[in-house]
This record gives sequence, C-alpha cells and structure tokens, in this order.
Amino acid sequence: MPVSDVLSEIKKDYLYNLVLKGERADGRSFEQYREISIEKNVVRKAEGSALVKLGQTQVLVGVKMQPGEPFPDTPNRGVIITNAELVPLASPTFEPGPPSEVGIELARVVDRGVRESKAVDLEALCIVPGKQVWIIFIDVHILDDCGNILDASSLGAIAALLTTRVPASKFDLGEDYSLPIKDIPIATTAIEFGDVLMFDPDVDEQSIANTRLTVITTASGNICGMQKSGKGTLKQEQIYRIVDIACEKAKEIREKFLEA
Amino acid sequence: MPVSDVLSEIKKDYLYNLVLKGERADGRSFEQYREISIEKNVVRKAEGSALVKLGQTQVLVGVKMQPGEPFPDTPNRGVIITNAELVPLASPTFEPGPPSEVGIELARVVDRGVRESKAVDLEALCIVPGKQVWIIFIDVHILDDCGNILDASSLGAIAALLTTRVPASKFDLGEDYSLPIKDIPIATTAIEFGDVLMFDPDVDEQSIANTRLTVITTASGNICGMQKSGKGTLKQEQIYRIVDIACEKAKEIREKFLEA
Amino acid sequence: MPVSDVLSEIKKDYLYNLVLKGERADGRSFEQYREISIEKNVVRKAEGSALVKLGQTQVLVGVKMQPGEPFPDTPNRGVIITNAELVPLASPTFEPGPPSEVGIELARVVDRGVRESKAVDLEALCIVPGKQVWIIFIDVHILDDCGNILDASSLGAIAALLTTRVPASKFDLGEDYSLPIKDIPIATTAIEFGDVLMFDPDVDEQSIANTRLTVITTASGNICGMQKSGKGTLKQEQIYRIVDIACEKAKEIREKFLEA
Amino acid sequence: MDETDITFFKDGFRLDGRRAEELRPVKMEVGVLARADGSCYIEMGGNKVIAAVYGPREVHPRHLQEVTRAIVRYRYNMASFSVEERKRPGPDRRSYELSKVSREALEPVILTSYFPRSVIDVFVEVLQADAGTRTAGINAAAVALADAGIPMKSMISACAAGKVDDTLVLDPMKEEDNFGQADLPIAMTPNGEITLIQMDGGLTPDELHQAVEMAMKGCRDIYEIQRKCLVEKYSQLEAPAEEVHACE
Amino acid sequence: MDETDITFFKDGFRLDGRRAEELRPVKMEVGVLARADGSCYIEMGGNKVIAAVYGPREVHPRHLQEVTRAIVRYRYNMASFSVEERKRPGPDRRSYELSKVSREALEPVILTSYFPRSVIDVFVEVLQADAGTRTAGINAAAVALADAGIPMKSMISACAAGKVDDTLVLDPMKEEDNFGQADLPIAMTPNGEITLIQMDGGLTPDELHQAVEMAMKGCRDIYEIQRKCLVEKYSQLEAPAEEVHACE
Amino acid sequence: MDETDITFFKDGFRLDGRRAEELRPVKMEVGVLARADGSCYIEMGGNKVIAAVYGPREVHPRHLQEVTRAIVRYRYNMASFSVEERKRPGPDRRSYELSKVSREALEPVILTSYFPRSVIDVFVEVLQADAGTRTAGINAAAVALADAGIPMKSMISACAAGKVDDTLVLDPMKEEDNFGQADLPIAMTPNGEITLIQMDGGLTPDELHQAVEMAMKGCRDIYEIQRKCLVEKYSQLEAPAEEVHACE
Repeated sequence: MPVSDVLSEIKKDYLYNLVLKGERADGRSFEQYREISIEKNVVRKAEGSALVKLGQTQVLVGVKMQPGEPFPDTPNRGVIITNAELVPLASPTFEPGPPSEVGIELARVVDRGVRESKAVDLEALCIVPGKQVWIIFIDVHILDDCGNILDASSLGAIAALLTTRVPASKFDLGEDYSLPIKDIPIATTAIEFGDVLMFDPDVDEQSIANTRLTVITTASGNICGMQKSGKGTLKQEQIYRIVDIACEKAKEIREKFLEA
Repeated sequence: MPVSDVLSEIKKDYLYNLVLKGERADGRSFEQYREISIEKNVVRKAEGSALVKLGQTQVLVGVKMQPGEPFPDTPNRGVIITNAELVPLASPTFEPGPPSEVGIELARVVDRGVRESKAVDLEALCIVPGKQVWIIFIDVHILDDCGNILDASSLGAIAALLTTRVPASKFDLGEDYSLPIKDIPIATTAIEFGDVLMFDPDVDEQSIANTRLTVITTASGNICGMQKSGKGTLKQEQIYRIVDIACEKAKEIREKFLEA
Repeated sequence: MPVSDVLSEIKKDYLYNLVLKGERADGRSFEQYREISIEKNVVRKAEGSALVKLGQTQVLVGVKMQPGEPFPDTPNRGVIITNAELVPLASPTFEPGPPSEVGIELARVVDRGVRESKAVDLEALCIVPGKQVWIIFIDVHILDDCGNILDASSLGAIAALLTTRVPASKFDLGEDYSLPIKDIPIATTAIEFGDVLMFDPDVDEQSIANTRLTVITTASGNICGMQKSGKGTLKQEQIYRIVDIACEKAKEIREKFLEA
Repeated sequence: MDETDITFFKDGFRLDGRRAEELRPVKMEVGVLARADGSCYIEMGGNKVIAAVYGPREVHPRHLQEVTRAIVRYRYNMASFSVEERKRPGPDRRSYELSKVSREALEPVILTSYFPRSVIDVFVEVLQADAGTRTAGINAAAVALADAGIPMKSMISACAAGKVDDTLVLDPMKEEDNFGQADLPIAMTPNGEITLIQMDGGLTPDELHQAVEMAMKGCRDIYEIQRKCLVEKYSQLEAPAEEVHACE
Repeated sequence: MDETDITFFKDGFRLDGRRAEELRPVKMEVGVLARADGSCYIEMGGNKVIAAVYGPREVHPRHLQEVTRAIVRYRYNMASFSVEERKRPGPDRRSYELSKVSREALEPVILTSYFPRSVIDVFVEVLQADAGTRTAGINAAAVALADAGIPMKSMISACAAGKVDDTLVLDPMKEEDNFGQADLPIAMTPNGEITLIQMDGGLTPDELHQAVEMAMKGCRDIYEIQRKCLVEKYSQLEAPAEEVHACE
Repeated sequence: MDETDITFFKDGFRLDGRRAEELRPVKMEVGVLARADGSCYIEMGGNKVIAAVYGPREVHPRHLQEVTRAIVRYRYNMASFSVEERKRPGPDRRSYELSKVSREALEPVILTSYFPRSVIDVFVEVLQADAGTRTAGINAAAVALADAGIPMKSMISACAAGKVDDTLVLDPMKEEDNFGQADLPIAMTPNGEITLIQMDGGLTPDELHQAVEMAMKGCRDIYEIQRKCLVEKYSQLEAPAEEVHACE
C-alpha cells in the first residue's frame, strides 16, 4: 500500500501545518464539536433507539429488553449487556467477523459510562428477587465512521435508554413503563497532536494522532470513566485539561439534547 | 491454476458443441435422469436412513430422533432440524470446517421441501404440549459428489423419513412406531446452458452452467419450494418449463421408488 | 526457514554422534531423568495446585472443584474434566488460539492416567445421586517447554490432586475435606533415536526423534495407559523394554515425591 | 407459515389498507453514507434497510482473487434490534443463504470483467425488519452499486408475491408472511430476465404463473422508483455519462 | 469402562458367538468412490467406515508446505447418525486425537519424499460405529492409499485387543469396549513394525505382553484380507507394477 | 463496585494492615523462563503474574508486517484456576481490552523502528489474581522486554489508585476493588509521561487530581523495584552497555 502511505504522509503534513496555525481542516476551533443531531425512536421493533449524527458520523443504537436471570452476586438488580457492531458498511477499515479489539473496547467504554454513572436504576428492574430481572441489551450499530464513534455511540446509548419503554405487557408483567433513568453520562474525546488537544476528532485527525483520551462525566460534574488509547503518551496537565473541558462540553450537550 | 483453467475451457467447448447437436456427454436426453437407486435402513444406529445413488453421486441420509423442547410459537409440534455435511471425502472442492455457503443452502432447501410439503405430521409428534415434543434430526452426509447432490439429498431425506421408527421405547414413552408421513416432496433440478435446459446435471455440466433451478413438488402436483442459484438469469418461460417437467419427473420418481 | 533447517541438521548430527558414544548432551544416562522438583499449593485460589519442574521444564497444574450435574450413564460419580493450555509464553512453537492437536493429545493422555488408574474415588464425590456431583477441573498450564511436558503435566496433575481440598463449605455442603485419592499414576516417556531408547527427553532430543512412547503405571505396578506418538515405528521388544523401565522409574518418582 | 384466525381481507382491502396487487409505500435515498463508495437507504413498508458498496478494491485474502474478473461479495446482516425478539449479532444460516442468493441476483448485471483481481463488496444492514428484507436489500444494493459508479448492464429490482387466505398478494408484510400460504420473491432486470427466484409454501402450477407475473409487475414498479431516485440525484449533479448509463 | 452384570462368556464363546482370539467378520471393498483418487469401504462387525485419499496435490494454505516431502493429513470424522446418541457435527477432542495417532500410524510407510511441497489427504468417515472405528479407519485408509497409487513401503494393518471379565479378547465390540477392563489398539506393518499403540484400562505387565501378541496376530489376519482385496481388484485390471508393489 | 458493610479502615490502617498510600509487598524475579527471550515473574500482594517476551522475530501471518517498524503484540491471559470461580480458558472481552491498553502502555517506549517487518511478542499469564493484574502484568512485561534486550526509551511502571469509604488508597486489593468507589490504573515512564490511564467509578475533579498523583507516586515506587531487580541480575553478569541503557 505505498500509495495510501504517501497520501497519509501528505495528509499528516497538511493537518500539522494547519495545527501550527491554530486551525482545523473544517474550520472548527480545537475544542469545538461538529454538529450534533439526535433522532429518537427510529426503530419501532426496539424498546428504545436513537440515531446520532456527529458531523457525518452516524451511529444507531437500539435497546431491547427481556426478562432473564440475575447475576448470582446481584440477585436484585437488572442486567445490562452492551455490544457494538463495527459493520463493514461503516468504514473501509472495518471487517466482517467477530468483534475486533477496537469494537470490544468501544462497547466496554460505552458500557462503563452507563454502568459507573448508575444511569439506569437497576434495583427497579428486579422482577422476582434472585430469580428474574430485566435484561437490557444495548446494541450499538455504527453506520458511518467519520471519526469519534465513541462519543457518538455513548451519546446514542443514553439517548436510546431515555426513550426506552420497559415491555412489561409483552411478558404479562403488567403495564409498560419508561425505563427509570437516574443520570446522563456523556463521553468526551480529545486527541493529542503536536502538543495540541483537539476535541471530537474527525477521521483524518484521528488517523494522525497517537493518543486519544475519553472522559465520561455525570450530571453532577463528576468523572465516572476514562480511557486512554493509542500508542502515544500524555502529560499529567494534559489529562487535567481534557477533564476540565470534557465537563463543560458534557454539560452543554446534556442540556441541549437530553434534558429537553 | 492455469492448467485446470485450460482443461475447463476445453471441457466447456466440448460440452457446448455436444449441446448444439442436442446431446449430453453420457448419452442421456436433456430431460433424462441418471440411474437412481435407493437403499433403505443402511445405518442401524439411526432411526431411519437411506443411501441414494444418482449415477455415481452417493448421498447417505440418517434420521435421529430424541425428545426435546418445542419452539415457543409452536408448542404442540415436533421440530425438524436439517443439517448437511459436505465432507472433503466427497469432492476435491469440499473443505473441512464449518458448513460452507453451498452446504448451508443445500441443507436449507432440503429442509424447505420437507417442511413446506408438510411431509411429516408434526402435530402427531407432540409428547407433552408446550413441554416436550420429538426432535427430528435429518443429517445429510454427501459421500461422492458427481453432480446434483441437491436432488439426491432431498430424495435421501424423504426416503430416510419413510423408514424412520419413532424410538419411543428407548425413552420410556411407549412402543416404537413408524414416523407419520403425509406427503412425499421431490426436488428436481435443471441447469440452463446455451439456451438449453438440462435436468439432473452431472458434475461437469454443473461446472459450466451459470444458472440452476430446483423445483420441489408434492404428491398432489403442487409446488412447495423453488430455488434459483448461480450467477446467470432465467426467462419466465424457462421457469415455467422447468416447473412442468419437474412435476412429471417427480411423479415418476415418487411412484417408482417411494410408494412401492 | 533454511537457517533453522541447517541448525537442526547440525544438532541432529551432534546428538547422533553422542548417542553412538552412549552419551547425552547434558551428561545423563539414557534412562536418567532430569532433576525433579514439585512445589505444592502454589495457587491459593485453586482447590489444589502444584508447580512441577523437570530440569528447566515448568508446568503449573491447578485443580478447581464445583458442584454440577453427573453424566447420565454415571449418575453416582463425580466428573473429571482435564484441559491443557500450551500458552505461547512457554515456547516459540506454541501459538495463541484454540487448543492444538498436540495440546489436545496431552490433555487426553493426562486425563487417561488419572481416569484409568481410578486415582480419584469418584463414587465418594456424589452429592445427590443423579442430580449433583462434584466436578473436578484439572487445568494444566505449561510455563516453560524444555521437553517432556507430558510427564511433567501428568506428575503435576496427580500432585495437585493430592493437595486438593473439596470446597464443600463454600457451597454449603458441609466441611471441606481432602479429595479421596486411591492411586498415584505416573507417566514415563521415552523416545527412540538411532535404535537407542532415551527417557525424559529434553527439547532437542525430542525434536530429532521420530517416535515417542508414554507408559502410565499405577502404584501396584500395572499399566493403565500407553500412547505412541510421532511418525516412526517401534519394535515389539522396544515397547516391552520401555514398559519395564517405566515401571521402575514410576516407582522411584512415586516414592520420592508423592508418598512422602 | 401457519394457520390462524386473522382476517386478512376486509372489503377487498388488506390489513394495512392495500389492495392485493399494491406495493407498500417505498422511500428511497441514494448517497446516504460518507465513507462508502456508494450507498442507498430504503424503506419498504416497515422495513428499514441500508446498503453500501465498496470497490472495486484489492482482495484480501489474496487467494480469493480471480485473474479475469472482479469477485462480488454480498453480506446481508440484521441488526440485533431489528426484529421482535433480539437477534444474536453475527451471521446465521439464514443470512448466509440470503447473502448467497442476493449476490447471485446482482452478479448477472455487474460488469466484473472490467476489474480483474479486485472485489466489489456489497454490505446490507437491516435496521428494522417487516417481511421482504431480502428484496428491500437487493433494491437498495442495486442503487448503491450505481451510486458507486460500478458499471452494470442494467438495474436490478426485486419484489415478492405471496398467498394469503387463498388469495395472491403483492409484497407481503409481516403478518401475511407469518401466517401466509406461500412466499415467492423475485429479482429481475427491467427486461424481465430473472436473477433471483425462490419459493416456499404451496402453489398450484396456475397460481405459480400468476404469482410470478404479479411479482414481476412489482419489480417493474420498484424499478421506476429506483430510476427516479438516481435521476434526481445525478441530474442535480449533472451526472457524467457513465453514471446515467449505469441505471439503465 | 465400567463394571456390569453382563455375562461376557458362555461356554467359551463371546456375546456374538466368537472365540476370544477371533476377529469379527470383515468386508472390504476398494475403489468405491468416483471423485476420490483412492477409496475403500470397510465393515468390521457393526462398524461401517469409508476412507478416501486425495493427492498428492497442492497444499493450501501455502505455509504448511514442506520443501523436501509431502505432508500427510488425516481427518477422522463420525457421521452424526453413526452413534446411539446423535453426535454434533464437526470435530471434537476425541476426533482430533484419533486423527493424529492414525496419521502417525500411516506416515511411517508413505514415501513422502517423492512429492515435495504437496499434500496427501486421507479422509475417514465413520458411518456406523461399533467399537474399533479407529482401527477400521486405518485399515480402510491404508488400502485407499494403495488404491490412489501412493507409493508405500508396506501395507499397514490395525486391530485391537481387549480385556473383559479378566480374559483377553481380540477385536472387542461395543459391549466389550464399554464394560471392558482394557483396550489396546495396534497398527503395524506386515513385518511387525508397530506404528500405533495406545492403551487404556488396567493390565499387568504379563497381560500387556499377551495383549500385544494377540493384537499383532489380529493385524496379520487383517493384512491378508487387505492384500486379497487389492489383488482381486488389480488383477482384474492387470495392475501396473507399482500398484502391486504398493501392497507389499 | 458495590456498597457493603465491610469496614475498610481501622485506626487508619487498611484490611491488610497497609496505610492508604502504601503499596502491597512486591516480589520480582527476572529471567525465570528458559525458552523465552526475556521473562519476569512478579508478585504484587496476592497477584502472581509471569511475563515472557519473544522477538524481534518473523511476523506470521505476513500481511501484518509493517515495512518501517516492528509490530508489538501483547496477550494478557488468565489461567483458569487464577480466580475464585474457574474461568473458561481462552480470551474474553475483558482480556481483549486489557491486552490492547497494556500494549499501548508499552509501545511508546519500544524502539520499534530498529526492527522493520518483525514482531515483538509479549505474553502475560495471570497465575493468581487479586486485583491489579493489568498493572502487575505491565510491570513484569516491561522488565521482560529489558531482559530480552529490546531497546527501549525508558522503563514503564504501572500502579492503580482507588477510592474506598470515600478515601483514596494506593494499589487496591481484591476487597477494595470489589466494593470500592473508583479504580484508576496508570502506567508511565520515570519522567511522568503517562502511557496508560483508565478510570471507572466516581470521582470529583479534585479527587481525580489526587488519585492521579497517588498512582504516579506508586509508579515511581515500582520503578525503583524494577530497576533494582534488573541491576542485580545484570551486574552479576557484567551487563553489556545496551542492557543497562534498557532500564533507564
């Protein structure tokens, strides 16, 4: 693949020169997100769903629920299972087959945000203690990977959960009701490139950066999850700075899209 | 594989020239089947079995039965599970490993014939409604692929079912009895090659044809299954013609081999 | 890999010339084992464990137990499940992924020794007849393959079983007790090379030999398992000779390390 | 397919108000994905399906390469949440079969000899399923191929006919499929060359002829929608000649 | 292996009427498959096993190639319906082990250096199982190799000895295997070079010697049947010299 | 992480007698395996972990090769018997994630450009687990890389901070991890360049700063142990210059 190597070198130079001038290819400031849109309840067959667009990135998240057995160590709590499909439709770099390392990490970080923020009231999802609880399947389906699918997926997950109706009547367990949501975790991702921190990277920016940090924050402004990825390093101060901005960004997104 | 490419070109020319003269390599007419033989109950350990020979093609089908759970949406019916093993013993083109696309399609078409013709009286295979029914495993084992294994497998499946004894005594469920059979579906396959339709293709004919159509018919002369395969096209009239001849052929085969 | 081929030819010549002189590279006699050490109870989380060193070869065996269902044909007996992991840490020739043919054979031969010698009193491991029995997982973890991992694994398995405490209290099934052991099977492996039989081969000796025979003997001096491997042949007398020496060696090892 | 007590027709209209020979509403949008070389989103009744095309591109693994032509791959996949009961992610036997027959429905019109040693990948994701996902997928995939600029001899359009309450109907929806007596999906070129035909259920030879006719009529209706959709997009862009050619 | 109440001997005869040192009836047919390069069908008592040989042929994947010799692959497989309780299709741990030891039983006599960079594939399908399928498979595979014209130093013949009711028996059948005290399969050349030996159960050193002798005697009986079977086929055809040589 | 009734502190000491900012006892041994190119065994409290390094060596399969540098692979694996309830052998989703972040914790310091087209394989086996296996694994792996003579820009040291009973603690053990309120593992160079950071639970921004400081302090303590361990081994051997360099 020498041709694509050459192209990526040129692209890297181009983006690096922009960075020196304090610019990004699409004219955004370093801390600015691309345009966000969230369309809720797009899949009628799911108990909850949301289509998130982050610039041209598109992620569809569906939530399905069914009764099942609790884990032995949490007999009175519902269960969350998060899965992500990086289907080859979404990017030339995705391949069919079992989840890749990247897909597994993405699903686990999305899951961590929902779980550690205690977004879902799992105690309220116990049907028969120790015997039967609600199982929540959060399925993340990437449709178009134009960068930062992690933030988009995380946003899609909580947006879909916010629309979810517990399908009690379908299983003769009373009337349907809205899934009880207690917090709204938001993931915010930045990359480090040439000593600059850029938020919400697009696919080209992502490809040239060696380091990425995702910070997930709760409605009360606490941090409930972090994940560094990529084979680069971060300085302590850079981490603190990303955390600070992540808290701000998350607040904006939460208020604008999810508390309406 | 340039050598095999050259050979296949030569073979194609040879067969094409024969077709122009209205002939097939083994002297059959276009609608004529190779010699058929069916040996029943060849595997003592199976509840039913049949070894079908179609010319040199050999397929062994075994039927096993055991009690199990019904599907939730059909609580009073037995369950049929059809599987095909295209083991590498049978052809240089078969490979060990999980079922290939071709093997899966074959199993599903054989299954469709048995299922859609309602050949097996599934209601009669309920043991305890909603709890326990008979599970029928139809296992197709290809031994020698000399062409048209689909018709041979389909024939083997119904022949094996016709010999099947429900092993009730083995599971303390009363006396053994013959599996109740209500119809005898027969699959008939033709290929299209140079505007000619050839039935029961051998392995060479198959390899040069772009299009194949299988038609499955019931004892009453209705059609219960169809499957086109291959990357060619068919005209509407060709389909009708294959259906007409398939009905005739199926009638002959049914009367000669399965209603004796 | 022409370089490694050359090296292996040189190594083969060297070892062969040694054999002609009646010698081995590390100075042992043909029937002599490398130094053996057994460290018991090295893994606190396991019900029993043992780290076996055979020269530089290191194998760690852990035993875990939990209640489970018996096999239908042995409703009153505990169940043994033996697994071996040839993790890539242990040898440049081991690869990550599902167990290889070599790993499966190793696990099955270790299992055979334990099972056929009736080393574990399985009847004593019945909890509720037909419903619940103790399941014993013997997990063999190869750490450093410097040859003859089969004997080391087999030794590790019985040593770990001898230290195993049945974790009854953890499952509210009464007080913990020592796993009832009735026999101590020992595996002894020899290779054939240039008409000479060498016991406890190291990794180089193994690589040049075409034939290997493992003989497993019980405390009473009977043979409870044998396995030839490799693409060479053995003469009848060679087999008898290996069996004779295996009985002696096993007696020595048993007395020295396992009956203390 | 099973008997039931549902009344499928009322005053000559179907459960959703359609006549027997009427298609469900179709919505089609081309070029909906940024990363793919071609793409198309389709809604056919309750089905929501998206197709993407990548290629011609290099083949991995190499041994699948063909010296004289491009290979075509087709992956039909259902999202876990697309159906009533959650589907385990990944392919099952059904999706392998549908991928095969769908690929074979498109291959006859793709000019694969233009691109030796390469692959044309077609990916179809079912986001919401309501009977007829394979035909919806083929319709979207054919448009996505055109959108990707893959040279084709003609468009491919697909539609099913079914039998419910002893009546033949076009484009069966979920209830008609679940409790119907037959299902017969077809794909074809605008000239009526059939590239996919499957059938299950029970039809007399006469019914079969009628069902084939009906499904072919449905394909022709779909074709008009596909054509319009592509013309709209490419007329805006002043489409280069080969693209227009691609849709005919 | 388990204790039971079955009486295995009556007046010195076994459950199926055999004497202790008697083989079950063997039926063998060579060249039973059209596609394979060599093939053989065998019945040993209730066992029905078929073996096919393909090759020497190209190795895929390539990295398995050996520069100086052919590799040999052996796949032992049981049909789902070959046993009392249906077996899930595909290989399990037992079949991996049997494939390995069976391959190693045949490799010593195959002249692999004649065919560098190629593979000789041996496929064995157990259609009906009744104890002794590995030895039946090896017997059929050895004949199939000869039928495929693969040059061999000699034939390979296989047979097991067992111990039931404290008595050694040749070629144990299912009941004797299930409830027996030991099983010792052997494969060897006509000269008595042993290429496979396995054992499980319990034998004193003395019993082991006797069991080995008994199994070797069984192998020699099998060899006569293999030889006759090949001679019959190839004498009809006026076999070329190397084929006769192949059978020793 | 869950609420519970356990009292985690008594008179300012933790369950195992440690102070809040104290590491568990660490035992480290380098060069413990004969076959591997480099290896290290570590005990951190109840954790027993072994790491091996192979390479630089040839890459299989070939298509993973990089023209300008070595690739690094890292496989984190738990022995079945290393945890309370037996773990099924083989990788699960957790181990895939840990393998990825651990590899990315080491890659920044490995001079991969010295070995184009090759692979450096790092294998980590958890023999006994007691919270903190990923950091223990990274610590052992970094030393094993040095032991294998792989050129590195610096050592990597890893340690976690946690929050229990609203108090920040260094290097949480199993009980503190299971019932704690947060876990924050870090890996870094001796200069404080952070190569791994993960977090779950709940921390205020202030607590986060303190926890990062605390974990970094732990890393520095670990680094001293790693250095001492390598110096001890290589001073005995009169270590060549590049090895010493490797640890600094």
